[in-house]
Amino acid sequence: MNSIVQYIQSYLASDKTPGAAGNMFWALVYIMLVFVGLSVAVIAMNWLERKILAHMQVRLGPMRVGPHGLLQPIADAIKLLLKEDIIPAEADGLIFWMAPFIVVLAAFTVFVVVPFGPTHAITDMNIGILFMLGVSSLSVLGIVMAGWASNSHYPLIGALRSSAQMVSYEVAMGLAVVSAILMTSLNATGTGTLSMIGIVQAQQAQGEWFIFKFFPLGLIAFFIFAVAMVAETNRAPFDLAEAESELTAGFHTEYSGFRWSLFFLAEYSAMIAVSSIAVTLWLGGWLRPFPNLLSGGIWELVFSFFPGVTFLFFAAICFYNTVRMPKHPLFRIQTIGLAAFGVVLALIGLVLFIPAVSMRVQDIFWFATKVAAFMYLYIWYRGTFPRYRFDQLMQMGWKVLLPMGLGVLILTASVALLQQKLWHP
Amino acid sequence: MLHITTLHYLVLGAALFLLGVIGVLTRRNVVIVLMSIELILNAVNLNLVAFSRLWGGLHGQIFAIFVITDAAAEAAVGLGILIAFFRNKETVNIDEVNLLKW
Amino acid sequence: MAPVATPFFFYLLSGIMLIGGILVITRKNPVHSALALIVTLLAQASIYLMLYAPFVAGVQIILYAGGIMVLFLFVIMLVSIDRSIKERQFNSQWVVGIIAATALGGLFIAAFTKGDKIFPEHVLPMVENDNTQNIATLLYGQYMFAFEIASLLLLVAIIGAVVMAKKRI
Amino acid sequence: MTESDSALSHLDLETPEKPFLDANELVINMGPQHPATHGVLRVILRLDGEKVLGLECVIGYLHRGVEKIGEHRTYTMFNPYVDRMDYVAAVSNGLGYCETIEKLLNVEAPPRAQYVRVILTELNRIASHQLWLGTHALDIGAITPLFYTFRDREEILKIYEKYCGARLTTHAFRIGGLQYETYAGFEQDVRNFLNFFLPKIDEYEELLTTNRIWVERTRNVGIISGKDCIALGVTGPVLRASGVKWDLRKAQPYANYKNFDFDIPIGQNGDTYDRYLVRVAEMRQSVRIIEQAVEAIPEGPIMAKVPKVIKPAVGEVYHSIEAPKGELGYFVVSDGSTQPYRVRVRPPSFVNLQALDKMCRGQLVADVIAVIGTLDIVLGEVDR
Amino acid sequence: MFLTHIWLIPLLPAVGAAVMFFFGRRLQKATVSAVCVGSIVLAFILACGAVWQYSAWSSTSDNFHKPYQTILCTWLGSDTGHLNYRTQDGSPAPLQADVGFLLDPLSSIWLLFVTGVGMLIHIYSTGYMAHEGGYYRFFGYLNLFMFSMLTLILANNYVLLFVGWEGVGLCSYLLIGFYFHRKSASDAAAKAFIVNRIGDAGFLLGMFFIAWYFGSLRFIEVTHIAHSGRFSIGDPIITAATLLLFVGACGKSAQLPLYIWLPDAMEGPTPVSALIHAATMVTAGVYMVARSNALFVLAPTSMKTVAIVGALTAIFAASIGLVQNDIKRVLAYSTVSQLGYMFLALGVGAFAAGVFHVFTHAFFKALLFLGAGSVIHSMSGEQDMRNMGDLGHRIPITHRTMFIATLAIAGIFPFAGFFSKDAILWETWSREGGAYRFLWYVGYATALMTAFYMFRLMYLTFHGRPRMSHEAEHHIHESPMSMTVPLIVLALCAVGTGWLGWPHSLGGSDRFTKFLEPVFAGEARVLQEEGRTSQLVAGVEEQHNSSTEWLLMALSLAAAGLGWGMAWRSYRHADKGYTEPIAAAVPPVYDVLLHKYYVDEGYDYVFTGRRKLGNVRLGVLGLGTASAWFDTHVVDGAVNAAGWITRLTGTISSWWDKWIIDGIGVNGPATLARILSYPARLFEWGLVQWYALVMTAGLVGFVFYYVYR
Amino acid sequence: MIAKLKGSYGSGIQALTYAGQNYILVDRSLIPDLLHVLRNEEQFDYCVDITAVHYPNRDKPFDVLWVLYSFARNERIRVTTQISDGETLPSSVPIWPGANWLEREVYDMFGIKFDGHPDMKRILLPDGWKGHPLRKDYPILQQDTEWVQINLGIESGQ
Repeated sequence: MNSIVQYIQSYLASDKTPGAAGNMFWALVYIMLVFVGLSVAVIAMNWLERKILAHMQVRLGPMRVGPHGLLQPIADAIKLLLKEDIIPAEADGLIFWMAPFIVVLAAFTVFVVVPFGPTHAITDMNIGILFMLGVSSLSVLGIVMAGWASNSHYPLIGALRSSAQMVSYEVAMGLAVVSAILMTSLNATGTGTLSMIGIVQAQQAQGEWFIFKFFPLGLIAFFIFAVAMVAETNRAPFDLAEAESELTAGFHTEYSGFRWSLFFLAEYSAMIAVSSIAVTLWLGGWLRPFPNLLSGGIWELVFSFFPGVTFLFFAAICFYNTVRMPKHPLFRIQTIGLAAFGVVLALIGLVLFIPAVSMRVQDIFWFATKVAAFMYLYIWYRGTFPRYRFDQLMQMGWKVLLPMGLGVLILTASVALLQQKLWHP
Repeated sequence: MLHITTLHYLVLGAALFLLGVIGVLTRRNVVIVLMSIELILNAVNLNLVAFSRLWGGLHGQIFAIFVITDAAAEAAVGLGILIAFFRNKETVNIDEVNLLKW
Repeated sequence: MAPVATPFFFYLLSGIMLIGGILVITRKNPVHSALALIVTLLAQASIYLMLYAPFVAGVQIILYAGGIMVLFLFVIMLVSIDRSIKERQFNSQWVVGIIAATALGGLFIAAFTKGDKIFPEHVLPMVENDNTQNIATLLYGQYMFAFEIASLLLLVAIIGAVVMAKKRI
Repeated sequence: MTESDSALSHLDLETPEKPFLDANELVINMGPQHPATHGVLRVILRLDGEKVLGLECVIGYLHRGVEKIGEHRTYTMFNPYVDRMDYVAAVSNGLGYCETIEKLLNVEAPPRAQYVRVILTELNRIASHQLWLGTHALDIGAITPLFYTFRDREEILKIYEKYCGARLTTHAFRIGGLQYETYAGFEQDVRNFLNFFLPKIDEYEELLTTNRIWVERTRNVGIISGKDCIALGVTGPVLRASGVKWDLRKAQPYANYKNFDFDIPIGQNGDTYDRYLVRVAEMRQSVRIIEQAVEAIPEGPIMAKVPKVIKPAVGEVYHSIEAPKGELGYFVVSDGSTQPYRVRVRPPSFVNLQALDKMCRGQLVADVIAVIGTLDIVLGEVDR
Repeated sequence: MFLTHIWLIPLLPAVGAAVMFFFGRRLQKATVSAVCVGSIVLAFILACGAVWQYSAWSSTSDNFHKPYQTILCTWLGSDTGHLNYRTQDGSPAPLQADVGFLLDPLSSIWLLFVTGVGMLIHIYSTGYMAHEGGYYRFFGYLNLFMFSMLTLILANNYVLLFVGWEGVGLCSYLLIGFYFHRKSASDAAAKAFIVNRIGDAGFLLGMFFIAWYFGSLRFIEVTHIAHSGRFSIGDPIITAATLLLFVGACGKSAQLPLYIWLPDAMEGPTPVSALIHAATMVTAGVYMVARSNALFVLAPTSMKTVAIVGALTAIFAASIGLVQNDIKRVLAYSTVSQLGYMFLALGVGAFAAGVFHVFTHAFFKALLFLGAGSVIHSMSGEQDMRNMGDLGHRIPITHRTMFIATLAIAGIFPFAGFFSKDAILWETWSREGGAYRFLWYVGYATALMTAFYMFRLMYLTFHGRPRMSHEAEHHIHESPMSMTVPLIVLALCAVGTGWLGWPHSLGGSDRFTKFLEPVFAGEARVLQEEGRTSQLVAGVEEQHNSSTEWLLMALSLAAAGLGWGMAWRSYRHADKGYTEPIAAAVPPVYDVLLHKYYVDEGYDYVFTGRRKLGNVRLGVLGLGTASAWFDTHVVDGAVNAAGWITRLTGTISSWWDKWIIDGIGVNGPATLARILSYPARLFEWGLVQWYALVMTAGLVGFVFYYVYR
Repeated sequence: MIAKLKGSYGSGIQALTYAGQNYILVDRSLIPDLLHVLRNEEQFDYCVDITAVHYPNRDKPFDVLWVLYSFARNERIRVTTQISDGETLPSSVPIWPGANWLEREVYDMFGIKFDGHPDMKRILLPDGWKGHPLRKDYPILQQDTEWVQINLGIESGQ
């Protein structure tokens, strides 16, 4: 018994991720945490997307289920789970059944190496970024399988389109990633790293986020990645595989109920995954703003207040809206619910003010904040942009982003080389 | 349990190799024949990496990477031929590949 | 990440690989074959990890599972496979083929039993953390020429594939 | 003969290239039920991969025999029917019909009625263009403009509702003038709308005009030259976007359009983008006209002296107006009875739709949707 | 600062070119001009700074007269020596080619005039090309050319020099073919490219010889080894190497017999002709030979070859130039002729004099071309001198500046050409005790011809009666400022640059030769040794026999005057349908000259085979015809014969089958035949997998052999 | 213009005016020539409409009319001709491509055929429909019950 407790505690003393420390227990706990957190994030994202998009389009969005539609995603989830799971008669049953799981698996496995903090990752691989790119590219398989197994024209065309799109944009994406990896090697030993944690630490050591490195090279690489990642996740304005006026819903046209919701889950977690890569590679991962410039005890303290303040801010919004609720018996339950939600948020915020908690959670907070910014961008794109045509999309990938990526890679390499050879021989 | 030695990997590689050989020799579907060739290449890769582990060098892994590169090239060209073939013959049976030119 | 429970994982993975391999060569539907092959490849990637070759494992996943097999699936979908599924799956000489393969297998076993002694008992320790760097150093140093030739090969393959697959150039 | 041949030679579409080895020329049906065909239009596409080799429109799914009905109703009774043709621009249809019959009767509506007619018709033009803009943008994938335009169109419909009780099929005009006097505050409502609406046009333009993706999706898509437009009888904004400065309001002024000062916006390339720009500019011009009309609206009677039973003398009249979609013409034959002997409607959408084949050849499938959207057809009017 | 960052000088135009190629299409013309011209102006400033610093640096006692070398990195081969080869003495040497830059007096001179003249021509081009399409493309190519040229002259080894060498060749090709929609232009571009390739092959071979023989390709090391005295004079390997290098120089600098591309290169825009085909690129050959002077002095045979080829080229081209009618072609032949002069100087060992002529020639020839461009500009594209005349007062600036240049090239005192040309002639006369004196006569005759055709050009263009059509006459106008200002600057240079080499005999100090002394010091020593060994009167040039030199000067002045006079007499009043004096005197000679000695036609007959000689095609195409003939007659004959034999056998076997087999057996023979044919069938079954099965069987056998060996 | 046309075609042309609108009544035999002349010489380059009117009691029961417009002159003209049942007219598609659907509609509604039309078939009504609805002898409540039963599988569409 004692030894089990010791085993559990042994990790807490170490300064590693559970995977690196080889601690199975904590690894499992982290996996559960990530899985649950991700599901919650997807649900929240679903609600946020509807609300934000609606407000962009001068309407209200869901308002009925729960206060301000807060329970809408849960209601939707229940509806989807209870729906009949239709497998078309002519479909290839096994593959049709498997395809959504592969997509979900690929989207979730990626999070094994995502570093939410220096120790807050399931594990740290020395080929971390390679692993992420590789595993996320496996979701193409699921899409192709789904499209093919439906045995129908629209899904097949949709699958071919979206997989062609993903494969083509992967190239530009890879080039952008390589140019960021190159930047990690700018240290005394001249050796870079592929490890996700190592990349963030390199940014810490060099004292700047890679987006500002070799201005504007880092920015351009980031831009390429940011475009490619939207295309990679089949989101607007590159969503023509799914919502082109002529293709109904693309590869998941024939899916319904639970299996459809798996695709939905996979799409949103893939969005979070690629955003995490972008944050890790260019935006300093878990690092808080200006860790080098505004260092010192005071600043540490000030920044450690941020998570709590944010949650209190959300709670305040809840309370404000509670007050604004119509005073009518029909709305009583909703008013109470909103107030309760606000209280929960406020409590979380208060807990976050405890120094021990806030110090441990701060990294995750900053990481999540940056990812959330990307999520907002995704929604914003959807509200703003018309859709590209397929040939224009391919043209963009192969004729714009790929050459740009190559150019940035070459320039980054030469600048790095020049920096080493000429100014610091 | 037994300690896993290099020989284990080699036996596994040999088994995969034989599966690939059987596939190449017996199947009629060109696509599956091409996939069997991939199996053979992978068996070889397994051996290379196992030997690389055995001798402690990295040359075996490098060879494996080159083999993967070649596999990519082979797959691309092979499937290109397959598409051209299918377009002309409307079939993917290897028995029908009996002309040098069409 | 030192490998844990090596024998267990080895037998598990090799079992998956062998079953996958058998499925590849026996399935009627090429899509199923391709999926079995993907499973095999992924299991093999894990075996690479056990052999301290993480970079090769990564390349295996990205290139094989993510690239080549997608290409395969694409092509399978482009060529209609309905006809070939209904036809005879094995050619006329399949008995001879299996006999030849079995003979080869027997000889392999003979070779292994005869040559068992030539392998050193203790494998050399490897440092995993430098793997990618070391491979890079070798690849861009000693194997530079081969690397360039490989890139040329890929270029030629691309052009060839495009020329063959395109309807009109 | 030879000269007319040369005038048409540019329309003889080159025979499609012969496919190589395999004849994989694909024929697919778009419609009659499809999200992007604006109703029940069925388009049979002949494709080579994604390239359109040619297409054929199949119409008539909404045919209600309006012209036949007209022969069995009195002149007055037929008036509401015309609203049902182009149901998004019902007021324009009514104006055309009333003016035709007035011409047949040789009466003229009093000035106050003329002014109100112009205000309502131009409001209707704005509403029609708004609806077009929203759905066109939705076809191309921009979902937000749809909500914006519907929000603003609502204001116009409110004015209609207040004026005559109906929002869409208004039946606002009568032969010889108007039935209703304007309600109190009508002018103020219109002015309020104009003040509200002008910045909204800028808002639409901000969303689309310089949007790179929008420009890429629409520029050089569905190009048609002015010469082809004239040869095919295409009118309205499509013709003007191809560079022909022709607008019936200026060319052969009807109602009292000659009293107003406005410009005819034209485009250069005749592509989808130009048509978008032209329509947006037309909205601004409409605002200009309404501003002048509201300021100058006179007092006076709203009905001319028209007999209770309308029985025109034997004769025939063709009269056309510039509807939001193009030239809307009515040809009415009277045999001296209370019912028209023959009513012929020359619908702009019907004639414009002929140009679809010309505009789509050589483009991609996704462009067909953009082109159908940019033609601004209403199937109720095409099929009648 | 300037010296350490010398790599910036070629980099600037490269950046300009890169900007043009990637973004040029979208840029405004003004931006294009600003970027391209700006980069060259910056390069010129940097070049001036570098040379100024170098002169300070090399006069310090530590580095006295040393070349300045800076090596950035090694781009071919590496320090670990993957690309090893064995030198002639059997020791392994790494093949190293660095990105390294070398600055010494020789490259300084080139650096200065290349950037200077280049800058002026860039400015000129902004005016000249203002209304042409492909503006950004033109400037991109020009900048790329500047980059290549600067790489060429700043390279510290032969390989990098070769990179620049090929780069300028490429740019020359691109710029000649600038109007690529014109067939003649693209043909001319291809011609220039192909002819240059012939020379480059020689250059490459020569480079290999040097690498093999000296074990290094760096100039400093090669020169050092050559000076070390390890090699005897007339060493056959060095002779071969230098001859091969000279073949390369012939191609690039348009010497006999590879000169044919240069006149055709006039199809390019005129600023290009001025920059590339007159002032800079064509002197690359001269630069290379001068740079290899340490090798050349070890090979007297090569020196003689250089001198003779140079002299022949000079008179040959000059004689063609006498009768050409296209204003740019006259200048082109004049360029070839002047390049011949330079090689003559190099060949007789007067390296400094040759380089001096390169220097002065760059200015006045660039001026002439730009003037010609201005004339063409004002004539709205007309190039034929027969349709000009009386332009003198209509475009006065062009006229005056061109007149100065003409005086310079004709060798009138005190213009630049006089000094450089006289230096060459004097050295030819006096070197090695007059061993080359016969070439002096050639050079002298050339000087006479030069004066004649240049003044012929002047009179036909600017004087006489107007011969152009009326509307053309109406349009004549002076060029814009951006074109005339460079003309004026160049005119000043055409007057002044000669004074740098004011000879001792006229009381000057010949600073130019002194400046170059460090480069050619070794050369002088070897020559002296050679002179001693060959028992000739050593040190003739030391004595400076002033009276002889004055006499020679007077003679050449007289020749120039004579040429002027003749031109004045013949063309002063040239009106429509004027007669050429040569045509009037000896029509056959005129004919031959007008057709450029039929050399192009000859090449077409002999090498390319585009024209048939009687019934036979020679050259490359001839080879094709011949092999086609061989194929139809010999190979197909053999095939047909085999077919005939097969048919014969078939007939026999069918006869056998019919009469013997069927006659003897009934069922047996058929079975027998099938059994007998089975082994053969095994190899051509048609089933792909059968082949794989055979391979597997082979593998089984292979493993079996190794297991149970 | 009318005078000129009358000069060249004589009595076949009658110029009429009603309610300020000009139209000409033309003999059937002059139609092919006249349309060419109007398009090529008089610059009526825009064919606004083609339609017909049925007068069942007349000798030649159909009026067919072309409404033309000239951009150069900003002028409209109507050309009317009378034909009997079963008589055909030359197609004006070679003159105005835009006449294509208009002529098809006239055929659909009146049963008047146009010679040389590239694709003479029904346009608004389904292909197998019987009868031409805008003729006066086609009652307003009539429908092709047979067609409806075969194609829609219902008894009646009304």
